[in-house]
Amino acid sequence: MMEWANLGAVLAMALAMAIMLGRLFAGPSLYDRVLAANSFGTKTVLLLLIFSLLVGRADGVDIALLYALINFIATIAILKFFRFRSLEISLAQMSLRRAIDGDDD
Amino acid sequence: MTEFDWTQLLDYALMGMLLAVGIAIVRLRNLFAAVMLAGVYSLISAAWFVTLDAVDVAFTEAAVGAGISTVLMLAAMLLTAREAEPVKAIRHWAALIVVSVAGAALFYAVGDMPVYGDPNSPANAYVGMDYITSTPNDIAIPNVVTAVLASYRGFDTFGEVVVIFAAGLGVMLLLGLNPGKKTGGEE
Amino acid sequence: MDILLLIRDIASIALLAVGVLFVLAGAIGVIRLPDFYTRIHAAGVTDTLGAELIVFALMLQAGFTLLAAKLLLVGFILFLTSPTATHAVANAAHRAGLNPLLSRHQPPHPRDTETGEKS
Amino acid sequence: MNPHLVLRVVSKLLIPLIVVFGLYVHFHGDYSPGGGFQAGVIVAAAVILYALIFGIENAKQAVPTGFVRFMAAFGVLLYGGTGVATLILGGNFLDYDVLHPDQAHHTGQHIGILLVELGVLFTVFSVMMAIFYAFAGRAPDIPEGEW
Repeated sequence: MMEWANLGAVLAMALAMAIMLGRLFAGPSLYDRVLAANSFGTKTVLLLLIFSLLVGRADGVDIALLYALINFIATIAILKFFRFRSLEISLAQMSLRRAIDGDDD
Repeated sequence: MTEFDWTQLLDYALMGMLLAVGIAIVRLRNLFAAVMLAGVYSLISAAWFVTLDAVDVAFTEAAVGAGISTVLMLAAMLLTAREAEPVKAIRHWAALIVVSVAGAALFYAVGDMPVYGDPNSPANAYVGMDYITSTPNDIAIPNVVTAVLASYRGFDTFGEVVVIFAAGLGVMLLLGLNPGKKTGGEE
Repeated sequence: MDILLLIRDIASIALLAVGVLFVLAGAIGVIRLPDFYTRIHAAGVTDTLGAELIVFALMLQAGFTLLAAKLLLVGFILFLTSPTATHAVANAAHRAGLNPLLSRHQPPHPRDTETGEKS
Repeated sequence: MNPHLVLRVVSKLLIPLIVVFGLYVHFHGDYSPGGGFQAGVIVAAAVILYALIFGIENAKQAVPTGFVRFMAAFGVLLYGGTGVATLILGGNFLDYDVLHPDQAHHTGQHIGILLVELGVLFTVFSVMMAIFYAFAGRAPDIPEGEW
């Protein structure tokens, strides 16, 4: 009985991942994509957890733990590096503007 | 052994998602989204490696593919364009022909592949089985992958470390570790 | 003893079912809702709650083992990172000037009311 | 007020956790998946998270570039040095059994694998940090309010 419940949960997670993938492809703005990617990572973590208990191999939990950490770092990196480019400012323009403004923080 | 193994449904789902993500990466023009999808691709393939019981590979894929390489590619993209250049249609057709021929050859070869997990396949039968049987006596650690990497194939791993070091050395020599300090005043 | 095991199984299945329901509802919300700020409601809130419920269900299955401790750690990390990442995405979108989809009353965007150093 | 207060607090909690997890992956590599390579990447990811949130200049104070340069070479040296040590002790190159007299439990193998993987960890960590510094350090650091 427990196995069937876990199996159903694993397949439901796969379904949720597929739905997230739809938003990841469609997402009009990049922030929709970031949101979908982050949520996708959370669902992958859950899938790995349930799967490793389903088949009784504890190694999957270590990988899920790593995912939960790595996913956060990747999300922060995308946000940080995207904001810079979202204003259509090139690198040279930005350094020029900062030189004119003289704000050096 | 006639009962249907329901967990293979998960394998099919993951492989289908891999295919969809691969096609989407090719179709996308926005490089930020492409890098993000490459990270998602690594995530799915690592999950798939877990279902195939290749946990060490999954660990590396998760740490390197989904984490570090995404960050490093984004950091490198700060210095380049954010949109891909459109490619001429004729080059698409040439690529399609090459890919079709290579894919047909691979499909032809699939017939000769051993069944997944077959203990009598050449990869598993001789040296692989030897490692598995002799690791508890020779090395006495439970993780065979670590035993093979660090002890049996220590030379190979040494070579890999030197390759990584050479790659880092190349980056350090070409770009420098403190680029802001030297060029900051000139710009 | 068997009764206890049965109760544990039933509790685990119930938690798992509720968690999966939350996660699926969030997924459907992300694909169906009209704009970014409503989607982030669907994804951020349900992900955290659903994930915690599923982790607790799995901890019930694992019993008092090292596995349960690792699951607790995963739950703790998800509990920290999931809302934080959602907050960061929403914050970044807001600062980038992504406007929410409003019906009639369109208040000025907060960035326009700031001291106009961004012209 | 700092625009990234939540991020700062949470990542201050997370960064030590990531480093400890990386060390767990390294020292538990004999028993569970993982090893020096993965551990190096994970520890580098922790420092990169610090650099993303607190700025690259602060990260360069925590992990100086000289340290990165030294550790990249030191890892290779540690790996090769383990091999030379086994040569001097009378075994083959990278034959760890001679490192410890306890032949019955293969303690020498344990020590050798840990040392060798430690070399891998140092090299991988420093090379990842070097690549990150080289690429992300070239663009002007994105100020607090801009992202």
